[in-house]
Amino acid sequence: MSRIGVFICHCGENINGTVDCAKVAEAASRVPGVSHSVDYKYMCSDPGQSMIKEAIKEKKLTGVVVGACSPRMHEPTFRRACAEAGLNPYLCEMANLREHCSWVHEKSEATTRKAVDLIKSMIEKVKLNQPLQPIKVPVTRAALVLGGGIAGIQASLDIANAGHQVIMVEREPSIGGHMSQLSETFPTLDCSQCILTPRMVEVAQHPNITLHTYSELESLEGFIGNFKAKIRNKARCVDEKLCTGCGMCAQKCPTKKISSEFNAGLGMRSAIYVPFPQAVPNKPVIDKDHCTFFQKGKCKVCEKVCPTKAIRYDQEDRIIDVEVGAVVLATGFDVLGTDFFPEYGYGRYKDVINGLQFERLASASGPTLGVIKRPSDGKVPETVVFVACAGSRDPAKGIEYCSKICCMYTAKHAMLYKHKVHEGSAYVFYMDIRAGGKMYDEFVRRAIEEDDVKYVRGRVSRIYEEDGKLVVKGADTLLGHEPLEIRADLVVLATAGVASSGAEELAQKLHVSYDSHHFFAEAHPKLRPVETNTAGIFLAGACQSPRDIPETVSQASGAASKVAGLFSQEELTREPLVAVVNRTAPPLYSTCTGCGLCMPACPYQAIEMEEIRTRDGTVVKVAAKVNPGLCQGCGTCVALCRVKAIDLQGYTNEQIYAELMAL
Amino acid sequence: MGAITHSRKSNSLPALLQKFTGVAVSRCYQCGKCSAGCPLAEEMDYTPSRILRMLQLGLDGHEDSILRSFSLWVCLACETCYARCPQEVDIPKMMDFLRAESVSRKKVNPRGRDLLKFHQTLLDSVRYTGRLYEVGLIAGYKARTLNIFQDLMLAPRLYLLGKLKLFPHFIKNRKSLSRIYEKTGA
Amino acid sequence: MTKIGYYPGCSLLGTAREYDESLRAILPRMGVELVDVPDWNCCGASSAHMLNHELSLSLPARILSSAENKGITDMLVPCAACYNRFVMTIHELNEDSKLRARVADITGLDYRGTIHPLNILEFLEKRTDAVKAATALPFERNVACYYGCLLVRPPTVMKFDRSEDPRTMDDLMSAVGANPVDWAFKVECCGAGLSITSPALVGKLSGRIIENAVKSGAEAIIVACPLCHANLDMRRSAINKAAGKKYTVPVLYITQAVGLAMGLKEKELGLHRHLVKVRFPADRGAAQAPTHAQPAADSEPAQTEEA
Amino acid sequence: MSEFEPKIIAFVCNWCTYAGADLTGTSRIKYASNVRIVRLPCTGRIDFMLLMKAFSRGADGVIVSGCHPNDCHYTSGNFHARRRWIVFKSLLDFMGIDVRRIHFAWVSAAEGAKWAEVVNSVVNDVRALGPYDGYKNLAPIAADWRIQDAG
Ligand SMILES: Cc1cc2nc3c(=O)[nH]c(=O)nc-3n(C[C@H](O)[C@H](O)[C@H](O)COP(=O)(O)OP(=O)(O)OC[C@H]3O[C@@H](n4cnc5c(N)ncnc54)[C@H](O)[C@@H]3O)c2cc1C
Ligand SMILES: Cc1cc2nc3c(=O)[nH]c(=O)nc-3n(C[C@H](O)[C@H](O)[C@H](O)COP(=O)(O)OP(=O)(O)OC[C@H]3O[C@@H](n4cnc5c(N)ncnc54)[C@H](O)[C@@H]3O)c2cc1C
Ligand code: SF4
Ligand code: SF4
Ligand code: SF4
Ligand code: SF4
Ligand code: SF4
Ligand code: SF4
Ligand code: SF4
Ligand code: SF4
Repeated sequence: MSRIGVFICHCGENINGTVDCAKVAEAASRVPGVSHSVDYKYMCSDPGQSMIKEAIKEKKLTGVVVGACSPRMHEPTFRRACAEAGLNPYLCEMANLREHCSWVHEKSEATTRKAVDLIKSMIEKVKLNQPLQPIKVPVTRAALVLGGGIAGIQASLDIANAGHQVIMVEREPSIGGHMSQLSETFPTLDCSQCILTPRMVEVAQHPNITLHTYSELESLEGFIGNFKAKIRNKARCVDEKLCTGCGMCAQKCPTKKISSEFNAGLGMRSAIYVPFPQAVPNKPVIDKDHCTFFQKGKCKVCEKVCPTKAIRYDQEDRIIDVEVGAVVLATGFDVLGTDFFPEYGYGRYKDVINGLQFERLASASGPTLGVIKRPSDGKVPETVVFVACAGSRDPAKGIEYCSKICCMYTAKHAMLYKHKVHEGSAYVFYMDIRAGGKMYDEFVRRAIEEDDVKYVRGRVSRIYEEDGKLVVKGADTLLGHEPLEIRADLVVLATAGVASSGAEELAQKLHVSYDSHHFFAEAHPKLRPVETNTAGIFLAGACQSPRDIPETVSQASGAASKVAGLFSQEELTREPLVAVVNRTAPPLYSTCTGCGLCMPACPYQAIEMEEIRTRDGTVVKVAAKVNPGLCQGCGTCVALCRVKAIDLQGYTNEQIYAELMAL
Repeated sequence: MGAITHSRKSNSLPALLQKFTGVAVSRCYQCGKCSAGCPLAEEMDYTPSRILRMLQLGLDGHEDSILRSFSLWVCLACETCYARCPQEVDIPKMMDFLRAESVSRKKVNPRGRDLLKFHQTLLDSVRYTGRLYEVGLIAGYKARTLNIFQDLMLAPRLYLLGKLKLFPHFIKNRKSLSRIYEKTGA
Repeated sequence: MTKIGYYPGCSLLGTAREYDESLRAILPRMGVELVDVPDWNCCGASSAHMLNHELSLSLPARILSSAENKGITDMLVPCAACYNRFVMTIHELNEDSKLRARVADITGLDYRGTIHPLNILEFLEKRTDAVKAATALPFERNVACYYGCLLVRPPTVMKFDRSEDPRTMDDLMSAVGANPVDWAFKVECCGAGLSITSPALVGKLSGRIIENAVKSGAEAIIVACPLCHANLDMRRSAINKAAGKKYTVPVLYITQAVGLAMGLKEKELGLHRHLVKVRFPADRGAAQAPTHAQPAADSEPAQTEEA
Repeated sequence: MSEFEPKIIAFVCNWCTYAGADLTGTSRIKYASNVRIVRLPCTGRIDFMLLMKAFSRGADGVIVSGCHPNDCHYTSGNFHARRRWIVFKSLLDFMGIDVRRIHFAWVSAAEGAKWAEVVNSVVNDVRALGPYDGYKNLAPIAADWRIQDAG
């Protein structure tokens, strides 16, 4: 027979003002199985807690119900008190008499009756509560960082500097991400490469960081603290250990007319190449799709010229297994190409470029050595039109969200252009100027006031070529909505920032949620911005939504500190509110029929099928089994199981039925 | 301009527009792209985005100005605006509605009357013959607008080229057309 | 012979006679026979659409229903304006069952939704091979293919080609040996509906189209719509007046251009009915493609001077 | 005789609606006291038997409320709940329970006021429907909690 203790809290007048607490306590005392029932002014106060502890000891209570505020507020408090008195904390439940009763109803009989109902139902529930032990899982103190942009770099360095191992995976031949392509950066106009390359080198040299470039994640299994990852090292066709990065191969490779990804299509590279001179690692890869030897079976010039004999045409992809305790997703973003825009020519006009291409034109290390020249004929443009929100905030054809970074980089572009071509005219077509950030609006004002950039409020309807000029038809809504035509030499579209290609597949591989635009979803938009809903997987940078460098770096450090916090523990403890499949004595072993329905329904892949064997090893039955490390306790499987073989600890069928029966 | 009135009353122009066509003026975020691409914007007294703005704001006199505007009549339903509007505001549909409203409230712009007559003449021709009778159309239109000389030079040449027929085509089942006209109240 | 439904529309019996003539002239080469929609009426053109929504749906619905009753499934509609009205009507009727019932009540006919209107470009595109095979005198000219608004807009409903830079007609013209120029006004509005009421305005709008075509090196403008043709051809004097220039570039229906490539005679194709004489600069054609040098010279002098 | 006061059982998820109802409390927004909240981890935990039990215990109406679509704490539990609802509906019909006695809602942790509205409107609706007296018929069915719910 249970011996339940009931403790009704007045919360000063907060509860007692509307609910007759004494009456509730009295009613509770008459419920079978209740051996102690009191009311008190402030249950959470020290004397209140002592009351509970003493009652547990004196009356040898087998369960405790506290009728007070929301369990979301004080459940931990009272469970701790129970534990201190030697009662398993999971034998304590709270009835919400304040938020769900006294604060929301008038003082009346009915309100007190409701309070009694709430208490009674918790008494019935707690009678069926089982003592539970928190789940302990070990932690592998190594982190997997996916993506080697500034987000991945920052997160890796922070984690590595905290003394933990980092395995960094970057799918391109070099780390650096988009930041390595930028010319100068707002709002300070410092040179992007100058601040980035030292960090890249630091990553390469850090004793705690293992770098896998030209690699991708093959699969990820396991759970927080205990992930197993497979990484595919794509064949570079170059022996990295032998290669000294001398560059002879790229210089001599006869296949040179390949559009350079790093230069956003504005420059050329060879078939064996290093994406850019400051690349980390500074080791080339052979682009098999373009290499003459791989395509036609002849050439091998690189092999001949390589002084260290590092070329390996027969190299194959390698799969590497690693074990990690946490994952940081930092796979960044992409921008739309100009061919996305029908009314701006479907990418047909060479002198309509996107923002990244402009960065390359303005970069001292770019294809024009930083001189702004238009792609079609290499002339310095006299009039440049910048089009903001290209593809962004365009539910019809593009994406409905604001890409956040383009207002700022457009102001920067216009400014850089004016700094380089003093006599030129720069126009910016915009809808709103979004420049929230330290020194951001000042930056935009500088472009307008000091550099004479003309901001036109309106969208561009169409761009076409006529007489060697690009005719830009827009509207100035501040000038009475009349159409406006500007004949430009160069048009720069601030194209929308979108999820990096392959983000959706990656999210599915990792079982993290993502939004309809394939950006990874944070656990809570305000309070858990660097966590995903999957424990142990964290987010950094533009893979969550487009963002600028300062924000990316702060988030990366945030994610790193979460990882470091995780790794500071010997073992992880988790609430034991997980599903279990019942196990009965032979001959049944379990009422589970092995139908397997629960398996695909579990959002966390926590359920597997297990063979139950007799002592001599013969399989007698296949039954479901829940991995308590993975189970998050949602209960979906329980609702689904037709024979009710699977149940959720803390919310078992019988507990809830009992609770209902008392209501 | 007057003060902001609460024009979101159920009989306000935007409310009626939404009710009968589904076009919600609040969707328009005033980017001006429609006006920028409209081939006839220069001929209009209010460009499409401006009409939308006036509908959104609903200041005293705005509705009247819109219904009396020439824009309604010069818009050709070329659909350029709608094809490019990022917010998918169906401006041609809106124009159709406003035009009909302008006719029924007798607020047709003086310069729009010619166009109205043209369309009416054409529909008359279809009503009585079942098809479009071009000579009749031109003659009827010119008569209605007293614009006799406008195309005087062109018609005989078209006739010589075999492009104009002096007698109309009649379809057989003209009753079925009368029915359509009656039932649609045209 | 494949039989296919045919809705000529009013223009093709009148001002656009040559469109009908040239279409009928090239059909045998493609093994197609036309079946007229019985007792068809006018689709209501833009006028119904401008003034009375229900009328603008009921007039086309009557046609669609009568065609369906005749067992027509594919219906060729050469006039882009009529085609647009049909597609829009079908779209609206399919979207809204109440409206569909209302329209059925108005017309007294049941629209079942089994009919599929085809525009001239879709029709020809499906038969590109036949067109190619029948090409005898490659049409070796720089042409500007002009689509106008009605074939492509609104894109969500028309779902035909790329709305801002369609290519079907360009591909067809390439197939008959022409060189389609890359130009910027393929889908710009010519001012169609204002043709009769405001010729000056049409002059301005159509003038820009002609100007860009000529600048891009076009020797001919190819169209697929009687309204486009009317504005670019019949309104040439207004255009020239607005531009202060004398544009002589001829405007051909795609069926006429295809017909010329098939070696058909000027008269069969109704080229003599144009106000702007169909004449090509002699130099290039004469020097490089003697076979095709003479389509204009061969013919009897057109009765009209360019306006 | 005073007006009939229906008894409403609300099954809510811990993360969104339970917290939302807490907020109703902290905001001191008043609502009808006819409702009893049962806390569950997720609406995905709700099966047909829970609803049956509630009705068999004399509930006149049931509210099921959880996170908005895409906001589910467990990524997809609320979708499961929704999907299962379709099956529930036909079963309810079969059992002779008016489907209007069950109300689905989305109330997030920030929607304290909305929770009050939901409760009040359901109480009013069910009050209009009158008491549910078919529970006696349900008792034998509900007694066997291993019944298949066909979900
Ligand atoms: C035109 C332009 C101008 C800009 N100018 C500025 C500026 O002036 N100032 C400023 O603060 N910000 C600027 N930004 C924003 C800045 O580029 C971003 O904030 C920054 O690059 C985000 O870094 P990231 O590491 O999150 O993403 P990224 O830079 O995109 O890096 C992601 C990395 O992950 C890799 N990756 C992707 N998928 C995988 C995968 N599946 N597996 C392994 N690796 C993968 C990619 O190859 C890449 O190296 C600009 C952006 C643009 C487009
Ligand atoms: C009107 C308004 C509406 C807002 N709405 C939203 C919203 O809807 N969504 C949103 O995301 N954000 C919103 N914000 C922004 C949000 O309030 C801030 O982002 C957030 O409060 C910042 O938190 P903080 O801890 O950095 O600073 P604060 O909230 O300012 O906290 C700083 C704390 O430090 C204490 N303190 C100050 N000096 C000292 C000292 N010398 N020693 C010790 N303690 C000190 C202060 O007393 C205070 O408690 C809003 C802000 C305002 C003003
Ligand atoms: S336990 Fe909760 S209800 Fe009681 S006094 Fe503390 S805060 Fe108030
Ligand atoms: S030539 Fe050989 S050593 Fe030099 S960069 Fe190429 S592969 Fe490396
Ligand atoms: S083998 Fe390939 S990579 Fe090497 S030099 Fe030849 S083309 Fe270049
Ligand atoms: S940041 Fe500026 S340019 Fe970019 S989408 Fe937002 S408003 Fe448009
Ligand atoms: S636990 Fe239930 S649902 Fe899962 S396999 Fe067993 S019987 Fe099937
Ligand atoms: S309770 Fe949820 S997370 Fe746990 S096993 Fe069941 S479905 Fe999976
Ligand atoms: S294009 Fe659309 S959103 Fe922009 S002003 Fe016009 S109607 Fe409004
Ligand atoms: S439909 Fe009317 S308003 Fe829209 S672009 Fe064409 S003419 Fe202008």
